Amino acid sequence: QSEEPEPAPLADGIIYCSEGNPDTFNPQLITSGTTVDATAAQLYDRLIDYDAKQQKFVPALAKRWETLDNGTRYRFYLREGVQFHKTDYFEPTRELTAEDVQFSFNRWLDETSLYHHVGGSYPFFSATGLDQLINKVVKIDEMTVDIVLNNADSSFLANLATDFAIVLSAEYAQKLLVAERPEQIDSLPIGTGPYRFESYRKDILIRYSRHPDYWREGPGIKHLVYSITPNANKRMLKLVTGECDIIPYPLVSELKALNREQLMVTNEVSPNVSFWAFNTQKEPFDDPLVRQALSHAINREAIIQTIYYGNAELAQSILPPTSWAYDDRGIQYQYDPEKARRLLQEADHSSLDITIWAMPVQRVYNPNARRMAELMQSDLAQIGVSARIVSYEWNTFRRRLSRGEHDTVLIGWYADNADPDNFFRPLLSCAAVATGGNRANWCHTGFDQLLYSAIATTNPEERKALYRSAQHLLNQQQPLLPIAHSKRFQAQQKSISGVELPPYGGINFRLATKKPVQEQSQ
Amino acid sequence: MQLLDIRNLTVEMQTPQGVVRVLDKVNLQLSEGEIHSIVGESGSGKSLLAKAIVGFINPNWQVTADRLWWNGQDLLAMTPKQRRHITGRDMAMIFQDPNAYLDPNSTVEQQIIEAIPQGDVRGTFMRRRVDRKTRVKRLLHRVGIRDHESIMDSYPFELSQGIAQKVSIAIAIAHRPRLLIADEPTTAMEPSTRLQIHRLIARLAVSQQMSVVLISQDVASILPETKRLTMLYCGQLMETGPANEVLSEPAHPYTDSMIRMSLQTQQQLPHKARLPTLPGTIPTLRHMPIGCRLGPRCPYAQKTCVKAPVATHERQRVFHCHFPLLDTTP
Amino acid sequence: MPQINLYHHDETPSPLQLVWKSYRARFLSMAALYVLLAMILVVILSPLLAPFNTSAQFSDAIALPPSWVESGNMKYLFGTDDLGRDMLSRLLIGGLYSLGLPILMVAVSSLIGMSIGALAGIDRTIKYQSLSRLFDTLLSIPSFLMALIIIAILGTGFNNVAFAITLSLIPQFIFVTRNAVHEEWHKDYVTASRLNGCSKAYLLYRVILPNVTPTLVMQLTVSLSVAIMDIAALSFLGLGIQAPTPEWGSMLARSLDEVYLSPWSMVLPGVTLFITIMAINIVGDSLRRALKERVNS
Amino acid sequence: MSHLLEVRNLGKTFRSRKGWPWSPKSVAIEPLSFTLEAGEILAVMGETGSGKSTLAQIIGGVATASSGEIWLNGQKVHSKNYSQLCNNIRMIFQDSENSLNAHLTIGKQLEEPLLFNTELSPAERRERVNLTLQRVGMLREHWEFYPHMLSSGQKQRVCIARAIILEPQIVVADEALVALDPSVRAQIINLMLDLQKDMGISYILVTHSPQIVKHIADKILILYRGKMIAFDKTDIVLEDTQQPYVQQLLHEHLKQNIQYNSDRSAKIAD
Amino acid sequence: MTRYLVGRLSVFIIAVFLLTVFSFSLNYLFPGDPITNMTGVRTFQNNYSLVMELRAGDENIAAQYLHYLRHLFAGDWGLSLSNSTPVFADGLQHFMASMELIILALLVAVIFGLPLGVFAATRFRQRSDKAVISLAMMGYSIPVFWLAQLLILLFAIKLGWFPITGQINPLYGVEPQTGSILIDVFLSQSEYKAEALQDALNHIVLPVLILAIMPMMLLLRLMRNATQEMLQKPFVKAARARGLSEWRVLVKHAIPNAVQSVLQQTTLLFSLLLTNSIVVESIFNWPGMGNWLIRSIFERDYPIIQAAVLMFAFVILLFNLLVELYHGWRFPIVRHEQNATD
Ligand SMILES: Nc1ncnc2c1ncn2[C@@H]1O[C@H](COP(=O)(O)OP(=O)(O)OP(=O)(O)O)[C@@H](O)[C@H]1O
Ligand SMILES: Nc1ncnc2c1ncn2[C@@H]1O[C@H](COP(=O)(O)OP(=O)(O)OP(=O)(O)O)[C@@H](O)[C@H]1O
Ligand SMILES: [Mg+2]
Ligand SMILES: [Mg+2]
Repeated sequence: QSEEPEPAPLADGIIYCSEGNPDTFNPQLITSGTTVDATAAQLYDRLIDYDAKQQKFVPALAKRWETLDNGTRYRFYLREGVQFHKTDYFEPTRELTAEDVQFSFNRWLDETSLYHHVGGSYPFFSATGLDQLINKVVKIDEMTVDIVLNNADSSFLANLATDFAIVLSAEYAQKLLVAERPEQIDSLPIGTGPYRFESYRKDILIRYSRHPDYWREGPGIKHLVYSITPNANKRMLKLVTGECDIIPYPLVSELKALNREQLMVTNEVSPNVSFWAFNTQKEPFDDPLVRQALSHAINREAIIQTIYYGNAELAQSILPPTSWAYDDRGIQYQYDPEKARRLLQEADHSSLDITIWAMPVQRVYNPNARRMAELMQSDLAQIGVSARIVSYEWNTFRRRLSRGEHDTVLIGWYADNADPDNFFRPLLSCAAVATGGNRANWCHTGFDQLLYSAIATTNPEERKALYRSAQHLLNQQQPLLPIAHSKRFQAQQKSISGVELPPYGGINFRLATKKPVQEQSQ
Repeated sequence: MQLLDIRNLTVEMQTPQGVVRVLDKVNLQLSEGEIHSIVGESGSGKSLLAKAIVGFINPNWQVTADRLWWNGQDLLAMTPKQRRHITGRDMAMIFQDPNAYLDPNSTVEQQIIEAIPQGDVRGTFMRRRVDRKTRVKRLLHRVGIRDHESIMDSYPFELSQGIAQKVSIAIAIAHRPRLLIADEPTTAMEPSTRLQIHRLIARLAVSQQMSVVLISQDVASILPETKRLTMLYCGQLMETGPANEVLSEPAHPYTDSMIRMSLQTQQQLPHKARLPTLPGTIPTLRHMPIGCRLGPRCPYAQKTCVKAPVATHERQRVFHCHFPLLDTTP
Repeated sequence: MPQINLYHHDETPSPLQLVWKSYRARFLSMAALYVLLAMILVVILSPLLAPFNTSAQFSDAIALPPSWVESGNMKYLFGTDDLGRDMLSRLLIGGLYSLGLPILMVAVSSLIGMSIGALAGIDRTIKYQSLSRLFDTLLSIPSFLMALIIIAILGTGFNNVAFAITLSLIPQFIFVTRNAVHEEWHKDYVTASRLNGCSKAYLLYRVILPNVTPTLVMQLTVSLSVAIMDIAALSFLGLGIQAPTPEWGSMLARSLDEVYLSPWSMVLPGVTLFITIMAINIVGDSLRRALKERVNS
Repeated sequence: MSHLLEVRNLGKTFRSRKGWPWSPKSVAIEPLSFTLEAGEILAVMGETGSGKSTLAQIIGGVATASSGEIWLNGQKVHSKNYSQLCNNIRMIFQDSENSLNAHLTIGKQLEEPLLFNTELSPAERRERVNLTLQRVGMLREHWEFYPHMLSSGQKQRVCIARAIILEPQIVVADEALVALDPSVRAQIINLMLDLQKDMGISYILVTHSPQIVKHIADKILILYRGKMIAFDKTDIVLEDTQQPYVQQLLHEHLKQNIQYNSDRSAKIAD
Repeated sequence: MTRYLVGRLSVFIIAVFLLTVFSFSLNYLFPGDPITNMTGVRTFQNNYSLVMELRAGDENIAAQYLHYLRHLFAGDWGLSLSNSTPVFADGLQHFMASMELIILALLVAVIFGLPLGVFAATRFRQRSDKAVISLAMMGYSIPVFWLAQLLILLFAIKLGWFPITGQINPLYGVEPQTGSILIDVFLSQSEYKAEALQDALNHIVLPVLILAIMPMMLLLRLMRNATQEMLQKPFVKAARARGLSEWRVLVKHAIPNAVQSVLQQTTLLFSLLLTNSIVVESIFNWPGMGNWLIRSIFERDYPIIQAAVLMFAFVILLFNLLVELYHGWRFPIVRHEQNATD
């Protein structure tokens, strides 16, 4: 049926059916994967990038950098001729300079910065402690910046290469200040990335077009559209009917059953974990015995089979087995309803009424949280715990979650960078309780101690030992039950190429191209 | 030649209780320009007879007749289409409740125009329109409506019963039919309106050279100009003959009691005296007596009445009775 | 009745019996009625009939097709869903929510609506034409929208949904009852009874009620099918009865994710819903037809 | 001595359209007065819309008057006092089809007035109903019948039975004879006359037919657009040649006469 | 007619007035702060006090209502709680999108439903009548969301004829101006207008079809019964007796009168259409009022819920008014009957 050549607008554009609305167009403000997918790699660039294939950091906006003062000062030499986006709401008059870098970092770093309070909080930076780590950002000259740290930190560069450490336009910010519309910086974004912003309609689409003056090799298409499709089934159907070119979190088994030859499904190992977090600041989940009991009650093997269709690995720890700091000590918290019941009795709770909050959206780590909750519901019923499933629209869900309204929640995490620290501090540190990233609201000083010592040293063996004991402690306290490490799937039309799936989250359309089907088959 | 000649018309219908003869061997002759009245109480099959003439009988019912001739042509032998054509051209019918028989959602003008034969108006589009309008006016005048302007634009529900009946007469005579069948056109009307309509029909019969079959329940409400009178009871023909003869010298006991029951003819009855009447009620379809259907109510009935009486011809008159009031011995 | 009839040798059926007689004469009407009654019976007995617990998950029988398919298993007559729960049990128990609950809701709302409607029908204070026109106009807002508003106010959840739909059905009952009673009220036979000095209660229950019964029964069938549709649609949209509860609409909604792997999980609830609604609609339609036949004869 | 029924300045106005408080009122009956004595038949005549039904309805208690009073045997009638009304004034409607409840048996319907206006036991009520049924020429078996099984004449008889079961003094009949067949009409007239003879009932008869009026009415009341333009003994009104309207109403139809050989038919026994 | 018109219009105006009272009271019924529900400005935002003053937040309820009314008619319907966009402007687009769908579905329903109903009536109780009428019964009983799913599987997935979501392929770059996609394509500057129009039509087929089926079946049944009834009426028989052809009798007398009686039941038709449009829009991601309402209920976006309800109710009232006016204008007997009854 697609014999005729497609009309031009369809031939040089790609539709990505994303799973939700972005909260904002500035990834500094949020850790949500949806927002990051929609913005970070498309609109912005970072100082450095991480090349997963070569496993090393590569230059981006900074053409090179050097470490000074025993690792407490980093100097970045900026690339010349980097253009900001030219749109109908902003026309840049200059190229990228050190001022832009300084502004971008000070936005989340410096509380006296005029823009600091515009967006609210900066969860990634506070959870990773980057805002504490960096002392100041110094402009050496027009094209050189220094970042001064309070102490040496082995994860600094890794954090700098994440999707969150992006560079904004200081000139645009200045202009908005004058116009008294500073909040517009996050809704009508200006960056240096391969695509520039065109329009956004909530629940419908985001429209990007190619940045014509991009400083490195740009995309082979003119338009990129995020078609917002929260429903997994609908996303799949749209892929089949050709309304989507690429979809995240496909219903893999369904797609295989459909068996369409113009489609392909790619999968990749991805450092992620899904878990069941207990709100430890609430009765009765403040009692480790209860948490252990509930953990024993869940048949995680069944979950892997029915929810992931076997495309995931049972999680023994919050760290995925691929991580060098992984502690492999056999199966923790075996499915054992008897034991669970016993433990519960020990904790003086023979019957419990709890809520399970289940995400309304699919994520890499959990393709269907609500269904998983249903499974767990019946598991829990066997030990006399009655559970009610709670779900809200995704943004509402997270807002309420960070207010700690939940009893327990099914959620997860995927790593932003290769460092094991990324699994611990954003999720379970005391600092993360404040930013809402700590879904268990679990603050354990001993555990925090371990994490900070692990950060402070650069000796891998030492770090490994520290992380092992952290995992051990976690295992005893059980603020959350790790469930699975899933593969990351993506389904797309075969005509699309060049779409990159960085292992540490996000999606990158920088080199995306679309070829007509016939050409390919020749 | 008779315009309409009906011999032994029988209509049978299927009921859950079996086949019922709703019309039992009815005869009717009608010549050009004649006014013929059919009188009978409810359920006697008067409307059915009228419907049989115009051909609007439920197709599931059995209609048989020795003769059903219109102007020498056999109506029963025709295809429905031919029959409809003849009916539409030569006959017209008006009914008891004129409002129900007028389309509630078209104006009087539209409905009359529809009845005017297409062939009558010629010329250009505009001419035809004007022509039609004048014809409508003329028709309204003819049925005695002077205020044609406002009536033409009215809808049926805006008309009083008398006017509505006049309008339906106007529709009926629009194509100059040779036969007008009036099915109880005045039953539910006030006496003064009834009189008007009666006079109108009589006048039209003369001026348009129409034959008229007038159906009524009551001998009191037949036209004085009536030439012939037919009495029906429960689908059977009781008596037929020249109106003045039948009325002044009824041969059939039923005719006789119908006349006596009508107060109009009972001038000499004392004030508040009991009225003469037939005992009992009209039988329902399901419980028709055999033989002469008047049997159970007839004051003269005897055993022989369980057999249907044969027709007795007496000059112009015909009656079906075993014990006629008229002296038939020659 | 030991008396002998002199004139009529037939029985003396009341008008309602006549309606029933003409209803009974049609095969389709009776078939629909039997289907409906069977459905209701099954729903009432469903806790006994259901072979398994609706939340029991059989990990050895995940997404098993119905038993008539080759790979099916007789143990699970209608197959199992993606979590290994028995479809038959879920459909049966789901009937409690999808058919039983609407019946209950219609019962409650009809009781309330009809009482108010009857009172409004005989009350002479609401006699102004424009006022009643106004009510009629406002009542033309569909019940589904009203249910949505109530849910928006109260939030989702089983009780709220049941309450919302019950409440949203009431106006239709008021409307229909009021009009029917009002219409009858002006008929001569009611006037005659009124002149007999009958009490209002007698007028309402003995005189008017039998005459409006068929209209009300028809409205009951209409409301029932609306209630079933509404609750299923709400659940389908995720605003009604929530997922693990085997309501047919929500079963349908969650089955969409595995249409290709286990098509029966989408077909079965849909077909059940379809048959139920159709049976109710046919019953209502046949009733209307029977009524018309009685009036005509 | 007081009259059986005395109507004083009775008037009725309607709002021409309900719902518009400011809309003009239309007068259905202008204030009129008349009297009726026991055993009399009063005929009310007039063209369509002249207010005959309105008058009948007010006297029958269906509608209330806008002005004026009705006195019965020297007592004032209160329009909503049904028990007073029921025992003295009863009404028969034109449409016998609609004035019977299709869903109740004849017996139940006839029992209704007894139930609410007497203290009879069920057996006594039954007896009374049977008696009344027989009185109007029907059988006790009709107790079990539903209205749809009766002919129109029988229905009208049931209506009359319902009207007389409480042995009232006045029966108001609004065009009760129009829809009947000639033979049935004659039967019903006979029935009404018989009842009057037996029970001394007075009738107020609304009718169009001058023949009936002439035959049975003692007094005639003629309405013209809500005004009473004549009220007197029948023969006086008939002789009155002053008012053309009255003449038109009463006489035009009497002209058309049929010569009828009455000797012959003397054979028919009554 | 004037009296009828005035009567209808005044009823309509009063109904709209009551509607605003209702939607005003919703602000108090919804959880949370009434002023926030009205304006979308949260209590902790710094312009809250200003808004409070503007809306007479601390005066009595009547004053608040008057202010509410003024803002309502000025088109200031507050801001969305979830993304602070003006509700009214947004709502207009959703409104138009819905109307496009609903009106097209209505057209389809009328174009197919009425003639089929007439057809069935002329073949009363014959085989073809029975076939049509059982089909109608089935079409009327099928839950719309299930039907939608089945048709999607058939037409979109199996046959690949139609797309399944949205109004148009977003790559055509048609920005919404009115909300109604066909008009928007027409207004757009795109150089691929023809292709875009075709694509938009392709998108609209399936939702319109699904939305139209139930009303169509309803209309079919109503029309069949009404026509059948009319064919029994004396005036139709009289027309036949006059020798008019069956076709003419049908077209001139039976159908107009049947339409008149069908028009009396349009309330049912609209509520069916609107109810189903909510479901269909959600399934097809059609950016209309229904979709908007459902989403806002999920997000507890009270200003939007209120706006959507207001629009829905207004549409129904307006539809009914228009039908009634047409009814009264085309069929004078309607005016007559309604003036006569009390
Ligand atoms: N459509 C019908 N279905 C069943 N029976 C019918 C039908 N039409 C007429 N009949 C029966 O046929 C008989 C004759 O009916 P018809 O209408 O001719 O009587 P009529 O003399 O015109 O009575 P009326 O004075 O009441 O008009 C009646 O007994 C009637 O019950
Ligand atoms: N309910 C009512 N509302 C308004 N006007 C009414 C009402 N009832 C009667 N009228 C008016 O009162 C007048 C008298 O009506 P009524 O019914 O008494 O006339 P009638 O003499 O019985 O006429 P008919 O001979 O047609 O029965 C008429 O003009 C009528 O329009
Ligand atoms: Mg007749
Ligand atoms: Mg009257």
